Amino acid sequence: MLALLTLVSGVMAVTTRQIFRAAIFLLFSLIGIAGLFFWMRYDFIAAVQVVVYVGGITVLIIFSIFLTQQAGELLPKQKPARQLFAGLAAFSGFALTMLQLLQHSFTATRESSVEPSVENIGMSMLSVETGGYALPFEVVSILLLAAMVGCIVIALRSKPVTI
Amino acid sequence: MMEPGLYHILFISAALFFIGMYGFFTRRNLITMLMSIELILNSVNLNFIAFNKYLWPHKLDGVFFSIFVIAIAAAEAAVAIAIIINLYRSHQSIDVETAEELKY
Amino acid sequence: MNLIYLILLPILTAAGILLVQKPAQVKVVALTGAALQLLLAILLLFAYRQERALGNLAQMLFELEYEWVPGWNINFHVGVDGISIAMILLTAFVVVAGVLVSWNVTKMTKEFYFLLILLSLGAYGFFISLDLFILFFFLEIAVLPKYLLIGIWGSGKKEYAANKLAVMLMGGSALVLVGILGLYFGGSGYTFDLLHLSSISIPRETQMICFPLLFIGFGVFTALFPFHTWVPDGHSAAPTAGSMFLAGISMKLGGYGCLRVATYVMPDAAKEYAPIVILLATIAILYGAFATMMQKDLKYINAYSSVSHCGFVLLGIGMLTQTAVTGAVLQMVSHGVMTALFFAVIGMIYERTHTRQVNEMGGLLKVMPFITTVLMIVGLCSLGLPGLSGFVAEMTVFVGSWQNPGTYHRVATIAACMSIVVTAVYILRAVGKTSMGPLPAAFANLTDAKWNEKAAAIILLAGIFAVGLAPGWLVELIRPATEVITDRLSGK
Amino acid sequence: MQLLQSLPMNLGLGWAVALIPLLPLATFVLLGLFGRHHFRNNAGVIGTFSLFISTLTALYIANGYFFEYGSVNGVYQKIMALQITWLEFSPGFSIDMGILLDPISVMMLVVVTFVSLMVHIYSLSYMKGEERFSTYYAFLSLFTFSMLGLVISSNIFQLYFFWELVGVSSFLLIGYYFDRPSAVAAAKKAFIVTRFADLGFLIGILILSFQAGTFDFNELIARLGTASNPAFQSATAASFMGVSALTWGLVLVFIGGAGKSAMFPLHIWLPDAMEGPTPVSALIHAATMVVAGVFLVARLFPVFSVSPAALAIVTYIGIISALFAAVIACTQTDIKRVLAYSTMSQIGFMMFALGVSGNAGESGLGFTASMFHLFTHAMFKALLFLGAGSVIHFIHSNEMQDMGGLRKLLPVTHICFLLACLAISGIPPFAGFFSKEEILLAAYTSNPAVYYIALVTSGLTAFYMFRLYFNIFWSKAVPAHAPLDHHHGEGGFPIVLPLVLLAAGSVAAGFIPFGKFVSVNGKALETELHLVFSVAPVLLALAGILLATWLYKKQNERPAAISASLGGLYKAAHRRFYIDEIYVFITKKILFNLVGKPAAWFDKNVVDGMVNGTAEATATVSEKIRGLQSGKVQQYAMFFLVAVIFLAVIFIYLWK
Amino acid sequence: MLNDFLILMKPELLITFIIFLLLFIKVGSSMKNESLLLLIQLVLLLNVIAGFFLNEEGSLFGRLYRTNNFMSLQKSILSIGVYLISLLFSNWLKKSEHLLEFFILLLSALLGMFFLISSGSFLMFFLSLELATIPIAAMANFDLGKKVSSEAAMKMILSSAFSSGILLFGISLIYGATGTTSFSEMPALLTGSPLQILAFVFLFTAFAFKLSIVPFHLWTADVYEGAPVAVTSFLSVISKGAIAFIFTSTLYQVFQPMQAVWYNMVMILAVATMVIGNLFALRQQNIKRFLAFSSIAQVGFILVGMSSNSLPGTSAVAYFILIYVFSNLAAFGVAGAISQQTGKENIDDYKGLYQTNPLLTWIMALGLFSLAGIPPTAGFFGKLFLITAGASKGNYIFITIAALNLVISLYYYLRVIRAMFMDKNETPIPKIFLEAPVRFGLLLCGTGIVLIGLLSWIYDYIITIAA
Repeated sequence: MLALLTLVSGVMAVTTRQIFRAAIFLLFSLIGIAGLFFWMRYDFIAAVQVVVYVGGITVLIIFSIFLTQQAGELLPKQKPARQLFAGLAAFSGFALTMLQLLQHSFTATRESSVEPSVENIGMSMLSVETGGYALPFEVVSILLLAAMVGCIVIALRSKPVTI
Repeated sequence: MMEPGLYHILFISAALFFIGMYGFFTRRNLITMLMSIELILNSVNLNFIAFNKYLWPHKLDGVFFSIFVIAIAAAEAAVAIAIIINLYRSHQSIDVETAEELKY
Repeated sequence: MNLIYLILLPILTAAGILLVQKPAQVKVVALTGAALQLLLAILLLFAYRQERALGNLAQMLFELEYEWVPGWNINFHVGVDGISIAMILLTAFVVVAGVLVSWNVTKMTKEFYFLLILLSLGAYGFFISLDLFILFFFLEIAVLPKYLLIGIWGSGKKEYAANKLAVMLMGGSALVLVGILGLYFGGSGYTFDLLHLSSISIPRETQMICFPLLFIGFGVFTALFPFHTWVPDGHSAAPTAGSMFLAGISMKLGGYGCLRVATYVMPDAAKEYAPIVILLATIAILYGAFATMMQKDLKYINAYSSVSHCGFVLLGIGMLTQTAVTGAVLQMVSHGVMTALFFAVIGMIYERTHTRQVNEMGGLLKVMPFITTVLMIVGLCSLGLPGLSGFVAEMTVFVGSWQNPGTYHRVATIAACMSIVVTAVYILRAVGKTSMGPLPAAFANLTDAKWNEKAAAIILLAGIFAVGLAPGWLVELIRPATEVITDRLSGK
Repeated sequence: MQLLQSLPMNLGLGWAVALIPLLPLATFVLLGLFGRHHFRNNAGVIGTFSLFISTLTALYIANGYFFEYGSVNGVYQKIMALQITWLEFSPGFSIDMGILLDPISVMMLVVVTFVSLMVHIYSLSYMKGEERFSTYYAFLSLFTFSMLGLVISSNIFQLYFFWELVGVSSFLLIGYYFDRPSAVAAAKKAFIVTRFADLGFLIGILILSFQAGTFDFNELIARLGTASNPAFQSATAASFMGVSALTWGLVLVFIGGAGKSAMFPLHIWLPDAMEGPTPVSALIHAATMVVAGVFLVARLFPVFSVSPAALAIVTYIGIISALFAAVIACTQTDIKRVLAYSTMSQIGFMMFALGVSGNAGESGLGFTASMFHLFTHAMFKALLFLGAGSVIHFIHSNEMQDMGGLRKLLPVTHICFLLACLAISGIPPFAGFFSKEEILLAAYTSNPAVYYIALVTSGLTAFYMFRLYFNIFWSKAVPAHAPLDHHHGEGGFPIVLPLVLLAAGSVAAGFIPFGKFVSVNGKALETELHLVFSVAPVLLALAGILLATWLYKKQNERPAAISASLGGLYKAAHRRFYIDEIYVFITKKILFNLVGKPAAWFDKNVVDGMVNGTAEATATVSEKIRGLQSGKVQQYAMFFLVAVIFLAVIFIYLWK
Repeated sequence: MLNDFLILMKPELLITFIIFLLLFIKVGSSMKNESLLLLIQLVLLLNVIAGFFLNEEGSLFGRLYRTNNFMSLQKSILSIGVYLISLLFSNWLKKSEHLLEFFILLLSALLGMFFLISSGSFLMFFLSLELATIPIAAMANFDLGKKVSSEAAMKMILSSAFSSGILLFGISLIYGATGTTSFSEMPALLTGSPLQILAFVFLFTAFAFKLSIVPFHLWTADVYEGAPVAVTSFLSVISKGAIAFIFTSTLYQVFQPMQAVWYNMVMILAVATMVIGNLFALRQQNIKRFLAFSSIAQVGFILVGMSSNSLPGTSAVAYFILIYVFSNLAAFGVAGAISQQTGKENIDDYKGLYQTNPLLTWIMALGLFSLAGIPPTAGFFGKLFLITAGASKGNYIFITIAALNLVISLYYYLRVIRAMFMDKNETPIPKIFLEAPVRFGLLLCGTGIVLIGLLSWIYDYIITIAA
């Protein structure tokens, strides 16, 4: 069910001609994925997914849609040839990938599993030892900082367009 | 409905990945293209989690990967939207085909 | 005698040119530098002879070897034998003459002379290199200045010609590069050292692959048919000194490379490919000659005739006999001096008449006896008149070629001999049309050569006569070196 | 030779002989470099003087050689008087600059220096006032130097060396009037035609020297002229197209000689060469250079004599040229051209005389005769040309119809010319008679067919010579426009003296017992006159003279009538049997249009086209694929994905 | 521990420090652009100098971060490039309203690249790659008034996000197939199974995208043309260098077991890259676009050297990048100076430049000659070593194609040379006033171009520490 929800909303998100609806479908699709995470018992990830995506990115997108477009306006249609080729390319890519995935016999580890609890995640996130992720954490924070600076410069410009 | 296994999840993620691709190829609105990208990134997340759960549960590599992907996706989306808005200001449109001055 | 001077001197000259400001000073610096080069070359000749007279039988004299890039086993390894010295002398002569002839250049004088000297640097470096890498390095150094010389100071279709020249020559050197790398990796030595490569036996497959690459690569420089088309355009568009350098020195780089690198290092392949080399050389000789016959522009005439004459170089190399190879080297020297002078004279005429079309000229002997006399001497040299260098070289090639008793070789030799007739036809036509016949009224007030032109002509004439009248010293110089090459060919 | 090399005088002799050519060389250098500015007026004197010393030296050497040391036990030796290695190809295989003294070279030394001296003297007056007077003498000296170098060559390549120099000096002298297009054309033609022949010579040299393993004449002859020598055997064994290498070599060498000696069909340059100043024609194109071919064959005669095929070719080419030229000479109206054809004809005589000769004793008569004829011919032909020169000088025209009745105005010239005509016609006791008799005798004994043709030719010779003579000196009255100033007429002493001296030579030279000095093997060859044998040729000659007298002594209609009756033949002969046209056809149509133009076209379009085509193709491709860079970011992404799939498929399935 | 941390991560820490310094300045004071720029230049210079000292080998954070002398050198090369950029574009930077932000972003990207070079797992790799990309995309938009600038930024962010998707998908597959993301554990687990190949292709193409290898290069030219010159040069030189470094080490170390696959892939793509890059460069008019395609072609040559899979290969790549930094920055520096003052960016506008601006012309010529591989400029050596390294596999056809492509590339470099030196122009670009830092930067580039090749110890040094 969740899978179906995810996929169908995904398809709708990329095909619907109303941009606002596309955003909503995207939202559903993302929620579907969060549901899958839940279902796989990765609660924390699911929570992050909901918070960041649903609460952050989708809202951002919707805001920007409001900023740049009148809601309800139909999106321009792409050329059918382009649609056809895009579909073909995507489908053949999909077929190829699935073929390889299905042919591949995955081997699972026999070691005992680690509970993906919030505590575990939090501990390793800030650990500097082997298996710790303090450094990536720092990197990401710098990245977010840089992104912020960039956004501020770009989006908050005051000069009018000259060219 | 039978118990979904690894391959089912992989099917979903691969499908989502290429749906995102299709969207990226065909949508002319920059924001919807960005949305397609989000789909792609999500499918990757799904992959990581699935692999982590079904194959390599002894470490949390996949989990962390997806956490960071989400973070990156946010940063990327933020910058992209800033750029798009800026583009909108200069071009008065966010149709990708209005911004094709640079070519050949 | 330290060979570094040969490299240092042009560098210092070039630096000097860059430092001074006024065109007059530039000229003086350049001339001094060039004269010193000539002096140095002559000193080198004597030092070499003395060393040999003292019984130093090493293959290369005055060797120097410094490590340059140990990572690739690249060494700055230089040394000279008779062939190199002959080439160095040739270069020195042409450089002095080139500097003198360009005395009237007013546009960007400084840059002009800078490039000229840079070219000479490339040539000297090339001729003394015993390491394929630095050989290649200098080879390429000698290409680009030509492009600029033609493009900036040239005339006619200069941009087209400059492009064509640069691209074709660089194409040639690209092949050379691949060939050299093939030798490096396939020669079972991981070395660029020429002497080392020539002392080991290189696997046959490597030879079969690398020889064509190197031979064609160098062949482009020396107008190997059908890669000669840069020659006419390049020469005709170049400024006088540019043409002189191009034909006098640059084309010799190729011949030298074909001999020293391709043939010497890879004797098996040289033998295997000899028929093809001979075929192409013969075609070049005859075809160049016939094509010359139809040209109307003096520079084109000399350019195509250069194709023909350089064919002799390749023919001599392809014949693989000692005499023929000696002849090839002689022909390089001879053609170098001769063609440089030819271009110098053409330049002088052009400066006065402002045309190079033979049909528009006539009777110039009356107004400029000196220039036309030199033209005539050069023409005669070109058609192989005894007493002038061309004769010595061509005859040596012929005699040497004939020593190769295969029927195929014989036929090729005879065909090559036939060019002496065609050469006579076009040379006499050119000389006859320009200097003889009635003098057009427009040219009645032209003046004869000035001091710098006379000096340039006399220097080169001295070279022509020195080889033509007394070839002994030159042959004595060259032969031991070619012997080494042919000994390797015959497996001794 | 061995003996003489041990003599202490040998070295001195060598340099003494060397002085003969070197003096003119020095003159050339001096006049060539400084003549224009410093010796404008006295160039002639300098040149003449230096040549005078050369001539004296030559005579001294000849005297010494023939009468003192040359003969050892009745055999004239080949003396290698000097040998300097000039260009060494490989050890023992070198071009040497040497001096080889033997009867023919000594004889040639005398002939060349003497005739050249005469011409030098003659030119003092004849060329006076020319703007490029000093240049003229410089060239003349250059020529003399080259010719002398040629005859004393000890080495076949040395001979080739001077051979080419001779060609160039000839070119320079023919083109002396460089502002006259016809002169330039003639000079070029002379050079190119002989150059073409030299190609044969060069290849011949390559063949012979390769087979013999040497360039040295003595060695070469010893190796290839002896049947037992391995070199000879390999040279005859090796064959190409069924002909032995030796014969090929000889024939090719002969082609070289034929070119320089204007043998059929390489003669076409000679008539045109008359564009040069007349004294030059006398020297180069009558007396000396043109016999170089004969000299060459004579020099290599021992080798020629072992190849019957080569000798046969020499014979037939010689006789054909003799007859052919004689016929043409009958119809020409330019007096110098008549003389030119006559020269060709006479050289034909010398050639076939060599061809019919054998290698020893009596059979070597042809050789001696040929050389003898060369010697006498030099005298009277030079005389004829110089005479013609003074006529032309007087009349300022070369054409017969402008002349006539000049015997009164130019008495000395007239007498000398007449003597020369008699000599060339073979009327006893003039020089030509003796030499020609010997030739005919040699032909008669070996090849009757040749003999008869030769006989006819000698009759024709007499006819056309007297046709010339009468047309100049009798025929019409004095031409109206001729300058009647007697003082101008004969020119000065410098003109008269050579005429008289040469006339004396033409009269007396026949009495030299030539066979004693010059023979094929160095031994004296007794020649005697067979009076009975002489009757036929002399009678024929007289008949020719009479016919000419009848036709041309007084101006009348008969010649025209006869030429009209001969119709096509006359016209063909007058047009020199269209040989020139054939050449023009071959060179212009075939060489230029069928080879040169296509070559140039090929170069411009195909080879160059390939290069430009590559450039253009690159540009076109680059233009064509610009659509790849469409500016559409979605398309970029699609390319991306397609490339990914593509690569994946390749590397997963195809390329393992 | 802390000591280790400070020394091993010295380059990164320095950059972070500078970033924070700039942030504080931004927040706390209002310095003028001139003095600020001077300060930045000084700090960057110090950074360059510091890069040559106290380099040690080791790893941190459970092998997520590793470093050694060679990596330090690579970082130094990038630092040099950044310092040169700060000099060369002084003219433009001074007038920029967002000088500080520019440098914050620039240095963040640089920091990303440092981490990229030092990354020890795919996670770090991915994160630092993004850190090295996203700020540049933002910077591409810094010509705020220009339409093309935002278009370029848009193309860059979208394409790179797309390629990130592909990269991530590839990583996820590899992770699925091997169970690890760590570089050190990976090689033992690679078997070359089809799925791994597929994953590798995904990964590889993401690299190819960043390195603008044909056919993943399509964004390059557009972005280069649209972005401000300073950004373009950063993108084309520094970013490319960093990616080339990590690409090489990834291929050589992580994917060593799949050598056969990637050799062929590299070969095909090298040929395609050289050919297509050259063909497009042939017909460009805009100098930035021209340089974009030329740099694509250069990447083809880098791939040639990379294909050797040997120590000479790595060192040749590093050496080439060093040279490339100088050569390409020289060209961009000149182009930037001209574009800044006159707005002219077309090659035709450069006609007759030599008459008015000899210094600029010579520097440009040196840069182009070096790019074309003409001796005695350093580019000659760089190219030659790359090709030599590539030739070690004995694949003559491949090497011949590479060598011939050198010729084609020469052809279009000569076009610019021709325009500057030979063509006449009624209205040539007027004499351009160069600020002292620009002049200094250009001279530095010129000197580097001449000396790096001739001083053979540089290459030796590289090869020793790469070992």
